[in-house]
Amino acid sequence: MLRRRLGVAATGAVLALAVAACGGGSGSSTPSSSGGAAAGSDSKAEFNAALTQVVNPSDKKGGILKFANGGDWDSLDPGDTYYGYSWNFIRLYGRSLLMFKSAVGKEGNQLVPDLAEDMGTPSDDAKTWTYKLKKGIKFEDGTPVTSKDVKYAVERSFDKEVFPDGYTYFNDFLDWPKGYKGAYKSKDVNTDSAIETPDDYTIVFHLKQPLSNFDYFAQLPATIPVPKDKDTGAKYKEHIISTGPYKFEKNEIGKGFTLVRNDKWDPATDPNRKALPDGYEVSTNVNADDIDNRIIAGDLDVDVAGIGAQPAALGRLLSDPAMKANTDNPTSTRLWYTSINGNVPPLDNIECRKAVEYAADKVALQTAWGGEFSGGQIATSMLPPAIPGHEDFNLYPPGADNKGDLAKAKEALAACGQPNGFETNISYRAERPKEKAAAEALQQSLGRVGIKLTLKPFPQADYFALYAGKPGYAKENKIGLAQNGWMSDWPDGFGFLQQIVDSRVIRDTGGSSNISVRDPEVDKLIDQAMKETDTNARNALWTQIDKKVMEGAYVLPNVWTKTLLVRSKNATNIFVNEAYGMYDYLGMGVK
Amino acid sequence: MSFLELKDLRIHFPTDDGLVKSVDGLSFTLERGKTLGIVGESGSGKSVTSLGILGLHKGGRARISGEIWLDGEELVGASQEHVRTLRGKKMAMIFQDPLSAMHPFYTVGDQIIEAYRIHNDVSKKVARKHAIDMLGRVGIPQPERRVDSYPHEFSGGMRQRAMIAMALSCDPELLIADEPTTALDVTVQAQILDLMRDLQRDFNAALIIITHDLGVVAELSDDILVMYGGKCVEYGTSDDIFERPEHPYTWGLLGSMPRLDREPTERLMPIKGSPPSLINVPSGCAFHPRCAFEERTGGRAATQVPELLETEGGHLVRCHLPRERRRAIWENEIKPNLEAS
Amino acid sequence: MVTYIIRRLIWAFVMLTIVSIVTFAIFFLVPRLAGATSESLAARYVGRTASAEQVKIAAEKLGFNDPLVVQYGRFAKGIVAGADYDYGPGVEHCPAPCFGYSFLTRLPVWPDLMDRLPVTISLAIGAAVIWVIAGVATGVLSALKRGSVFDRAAMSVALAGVSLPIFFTGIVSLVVFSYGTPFRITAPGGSFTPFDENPAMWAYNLILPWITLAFLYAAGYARLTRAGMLETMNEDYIRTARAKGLNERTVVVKHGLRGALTPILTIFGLDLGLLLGGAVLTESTYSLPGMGKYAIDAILAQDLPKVMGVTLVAAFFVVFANLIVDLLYAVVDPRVRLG
Amino acid sequence: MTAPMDVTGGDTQATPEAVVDASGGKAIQGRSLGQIAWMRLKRDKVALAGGLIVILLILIAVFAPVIVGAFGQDPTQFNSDLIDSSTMAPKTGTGISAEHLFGLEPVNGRDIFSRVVYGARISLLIAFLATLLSVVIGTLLGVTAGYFGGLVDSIISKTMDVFLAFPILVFAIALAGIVPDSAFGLTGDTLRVSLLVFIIGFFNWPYIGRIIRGQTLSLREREFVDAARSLGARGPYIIFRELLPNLVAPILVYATLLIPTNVLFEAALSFLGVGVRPPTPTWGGMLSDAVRFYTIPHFMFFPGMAIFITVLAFNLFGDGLRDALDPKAR
Repeated sequence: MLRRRLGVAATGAVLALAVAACGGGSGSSTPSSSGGAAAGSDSKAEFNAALTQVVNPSDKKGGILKFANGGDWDSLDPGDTYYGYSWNFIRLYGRSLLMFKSAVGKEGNQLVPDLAEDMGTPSDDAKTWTYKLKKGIKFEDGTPVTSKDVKYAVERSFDKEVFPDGYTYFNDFLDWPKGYKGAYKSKDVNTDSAIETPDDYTIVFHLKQPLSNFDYFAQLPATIPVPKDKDTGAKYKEHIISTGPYKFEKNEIGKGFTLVRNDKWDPATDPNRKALPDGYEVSTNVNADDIDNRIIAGDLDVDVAGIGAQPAALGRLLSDPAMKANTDNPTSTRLWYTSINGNVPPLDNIECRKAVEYAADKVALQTAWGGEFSGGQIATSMLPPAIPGHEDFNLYPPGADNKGDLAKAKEALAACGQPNGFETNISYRAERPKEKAAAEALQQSLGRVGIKLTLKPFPQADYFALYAGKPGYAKENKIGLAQNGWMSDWPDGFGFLQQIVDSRVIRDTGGSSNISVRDPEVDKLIDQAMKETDTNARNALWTQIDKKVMEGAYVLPNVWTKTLLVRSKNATNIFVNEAYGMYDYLGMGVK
Repeated sequence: MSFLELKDLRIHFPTDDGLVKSVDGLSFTLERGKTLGIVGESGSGKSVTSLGILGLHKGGRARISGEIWLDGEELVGASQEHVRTLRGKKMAMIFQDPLSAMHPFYTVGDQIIEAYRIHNDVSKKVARKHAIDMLGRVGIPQPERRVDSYPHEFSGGMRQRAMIAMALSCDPELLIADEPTTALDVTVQAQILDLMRDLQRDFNAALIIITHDLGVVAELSDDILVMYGGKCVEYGTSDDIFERPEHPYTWGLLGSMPRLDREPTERLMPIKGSPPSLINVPSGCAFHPRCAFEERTGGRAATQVPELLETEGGHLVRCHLPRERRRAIWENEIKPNLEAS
Repeated sequence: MVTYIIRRLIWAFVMLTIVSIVTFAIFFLVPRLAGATSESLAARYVGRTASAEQVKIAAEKLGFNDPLVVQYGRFAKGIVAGADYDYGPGVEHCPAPCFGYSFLTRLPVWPDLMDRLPVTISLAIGAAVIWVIAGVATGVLSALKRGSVFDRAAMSVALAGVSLPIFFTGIVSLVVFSYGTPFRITAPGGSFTPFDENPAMWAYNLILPWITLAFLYAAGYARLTRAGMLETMNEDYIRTARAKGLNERTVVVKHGLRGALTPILTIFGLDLGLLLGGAVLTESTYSLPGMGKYAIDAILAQDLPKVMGVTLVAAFFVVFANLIVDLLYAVVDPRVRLG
Repeated sequence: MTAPMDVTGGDTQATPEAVVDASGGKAIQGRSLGQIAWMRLKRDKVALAGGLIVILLILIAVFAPVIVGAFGQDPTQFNSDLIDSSTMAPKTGTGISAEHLFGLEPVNGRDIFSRVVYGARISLLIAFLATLLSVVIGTLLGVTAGYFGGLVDSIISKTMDVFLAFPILVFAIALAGIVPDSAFGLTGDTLRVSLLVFIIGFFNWPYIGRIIRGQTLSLREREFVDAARSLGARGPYIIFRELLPNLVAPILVYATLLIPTNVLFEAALSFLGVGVRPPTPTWGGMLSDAVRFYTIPHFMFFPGMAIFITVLAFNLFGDGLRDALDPKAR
């Protein structure tokens, strides 16, 4: 009750502050920002400022940050969440072995120890990874966190029946005993072959194969400790036991939740978190347009999903220089692209695929995806610029104006033996207006050289399992082109490319995200890259893979996603963390 | 001055199609304790007249002119509110179909109580007792029980009795009964008519009975007024109308009247044609398109509106035919037919 | 009377059963007829990168491999007797009425529904109060002043009102009164505050949807009331009431309106019943977290237990409203006999 | 205030034609119901205006290609060069010009005028066909229930009750959303239109059914039916030769009034994304696209007004028709 009242009082203080800030000369920098030399500049906020520096730096504590989500979390459970924003946000209430540094831009891509004292120590040819845990870290109820809690957390996340939303990295790579079914169904099975805890502060992971970048696994939320006696399985997301600086006060799934300070969190164990605000108010399933308006008006701080300004707000933000100066336009590690399915004649002929590459109007595609600012940067290859290994190259320059090189396209068509073009279908997910717009844009631009496309919308839920991603169906129904998208789980070539260019992930039963890349050479290069322990050599291999895929014209890259984020009027320490491609939620405070 | 006197009453309704002259220059007088029967086909203006006397056209679209004197008060020019206070109290009305004329959602008792309490500042309890009394007086058995019944729970005759009880609840001095028996079957008709005669005697009210059926007024009325096309065409005592009718329309009405004293095999003599339009009233005598004797007027019927003239002793007739001709036609052509055929 | 109610309740039960069977068939039979398999159905409810084996596990877990009759039986049993659910570390009993567990969130549906209900009830009741008052008053005035400027204006507005789709008026109202900062008089939907928490905020957050929804219905009710009043005011018993010497207000209200309102009562009951089951369009336009939004979201996510739950609750309201209306009708109109 | 009168000569009360006709010397019975209705309808200027707009809308739908050929362009044609690629809005704000009368859609620059015109096709086609379906089912079952009574009646009536208890919109969305892209041997627009017609028509029939059942019940007791029956006529004959002709008026009225409801229904389904698939233009679909671009108001204005005008016109005409055919219903 007392806590609750404090919360309300604090909210009042925020409002008062906000009013004062509005009343005071707007545009002038606040005292705290001029005092904080951290960013090395106290210049006025400008467009994209938060990409390279901390905007409104401050160490002031207190206040409540208000977040809103246009949709809802897949799950708040650390073992069951697979959204980028959720991984960004989860650091507020959960500590994994490692974490992405709460820092500006590229620096945010850096892994730093969190529960662990240091980065992982590989042994046995990178098949075994050992982490030492810090001492003095406690759950919100005061129980100390031990390596057993981390082990249990990973074990429970194994059960995809209970946690269907999560990833399967640990399931696939750790050396689990045969027939292991996870913490619930294989209760008394000895799992030391996969995870060992020689003492309370040491945890050892055993892999089936060498993995040079296992540290990225160690930052996954599944390593956030879960106390076994408090675990309620599928219902745990309603009552999560925090290890971070904040814990859940009220949690109404589908509507929102509030976070308050966790007094068992010891800042001494945690150099990464400033924990400035006193709490967070998060509402879910809020109208996306309303989120924009409220952030602009200043009565909301963050669109937690980081989807950026909706088209309606976009015009306003971009046309008003003062408003634009208060926005940032980061590029994320997501690529929207069109799979060109070589199984569907005449696209089995590389020249016909090239014709598609040349004829596409990239500007129209960009507009379809939301334009230069909220759609993305025109993509010329697969690897996004933020991922190491990215190299700028363009094998199919679509004319000087990026609107397609029709002459080249016709040449390619002639070479393919289809001088007058051909007919095929393009699939997209029916629920996604932007995919629809992109498909329509392609329909238009390819039509210019006689390639006639018919739109085939499919339900999102079954898109890969039954339609576009099912080789038999796609071939039978002549789905030559399929709209597709991919976002990296973490910023490296493996995390981005493996699932979408390795032909061995394509299954006859469907469900694969790779729809079109079938190139034995690419597969060979991937195997090489996974074994390569030298980072630079590895990155060079991923560059080569990217080029190889483009040479085969298996995909038509559309855009690397960009979002137009609006900075909160009330928040301090606003900066974009490249690892998430959105504002870093750990650093933010309240003015 | 008479208790009720109408002078040149006109009630006209403007409509999209023209002016409907429902009542067009009607005059008559009526004394306390006397009964006037107004007879005519539907659309002749008789019901409009009665509603006009009650002031129920006020505030509507009707254009009313002329004078209505009730017990020394002129009503046409009086305020709507004033006339309202007279309704139910000084003058009351009994409607044709008691099922539709009583509100289906309220008990009979409630409706009588309501009528009583508008004009009498009494408690509900007193009013209820009065209602039970009234129901008893109109011959409803077990009135204490029936007072709480809804109209649809009554038989037709009982309903009409209840309606009468409601009308009489405030002891009105003028009672207008509009087709009081039309909706009832014959045996019940007779009972209701008897009841009304008895009550009128008891209450010493002036009574107007409006009907299309001469048979109804035959027994009850002192005077009879025959209306056609919004005008009075013949007025006289009951004897005048039944023994010495002079207007061809009245003859028609008599001819179409089923009488208990006739043989069932006898053929009625209906009036040909249908009632006149009240907008484009036929030129001249309104009845002439249907009149069997029209040609005997020498063409005047079609061009000239006949005046309402006294033939003898208060017997008024509106006809172009000379009085002798009319009497001759009645005696020689109509009466024998009516009696013999 | 009692036997009548019992009979009606039995019939209501039969109807709800039929509704549940049809819902079930739509979601399970139609896709199967269109060629879906247990696995392809289950694929919807597992994560983005589920392996074929995971899908198989899910299909088994969700019971898609059983015959449809068995699946329906399980669902029906849950409602009547409750159901058990394995949430991982243990088994939970969900007491009757149990509409099962969401395929997606793995949480029981019933508490969700009970959580959404206050939103829809607030929306429906608030709007109903506005539309009944506004609609009936307008209708009565229009009828009494038939042909007047007021009547014509009111009826034109009313006709426009019933001709405007709510998802259009809703958006326009949001743009004008909520998104457009200069006129921001109300918070748009999405933020529902329970009445017992803060009545002022409750009303503030609902005022736009109330008015929009009420406008649509008020228009219809004004037309209905006007027609009813015109008919009633021509009834013989109104003439009788006037002949008694009643003043005009009593005539209109006690005698006229009383008669005219009866059919409106019927329609009101049914409208309210339908609305309580979820004002689908209003709620999705204003992103109000009520039953209608819940239904849409559940349908789009193909989360069958949620769909079943929300459909049955909605149907329950309709059936229940029907029953109440019939009972009320007998109270209001003494001529009606139940039997 | 209305005066309580039994002869007003008003437009609806009593029998005005009796007042008018007698002077002309014409017999009242000489006029068919249709003639009388047409006479009344002719005087109802508002209803006539509604009827005129309805005819206009039908013409627009039928001649959409011609109209668009003259004043617009292919409704799926992009005009990317007229769109600002950073805001996705038309470069001139609305894009309204002589070539694009209603302006351009954001993102792809499609011609709104052409899309609204083509939208009329889908909207009216579905509304008409769905109404037809409802009327056919509703009339057949309504007449059957009303005429035969007894067990048949109670089965049909209960069925109608069940239908009315369904949360119709929820079901419609569910059904429209669940049917795959090709089914029952149909694909594309043909499938979607048939599906929507089926869904809308199928869920609406009980409304017509109830009315027809009621009318049949009262007609059944009338003399001419007795007469036919006494002459040995059998059920189907009486239904088709005696009852149905007398039900034409209410069927016509309620069908006319059902059309605007169905226009709204289709628009709602399209708005919720379960209508006819893009890029085929529908008004509801355009509106739902326009929601995201509410700062470009002309985008939602034109499809919104198209729905409004269509529904209003049918309502006006339907009301007039009802007044004309059935003066007591008002």
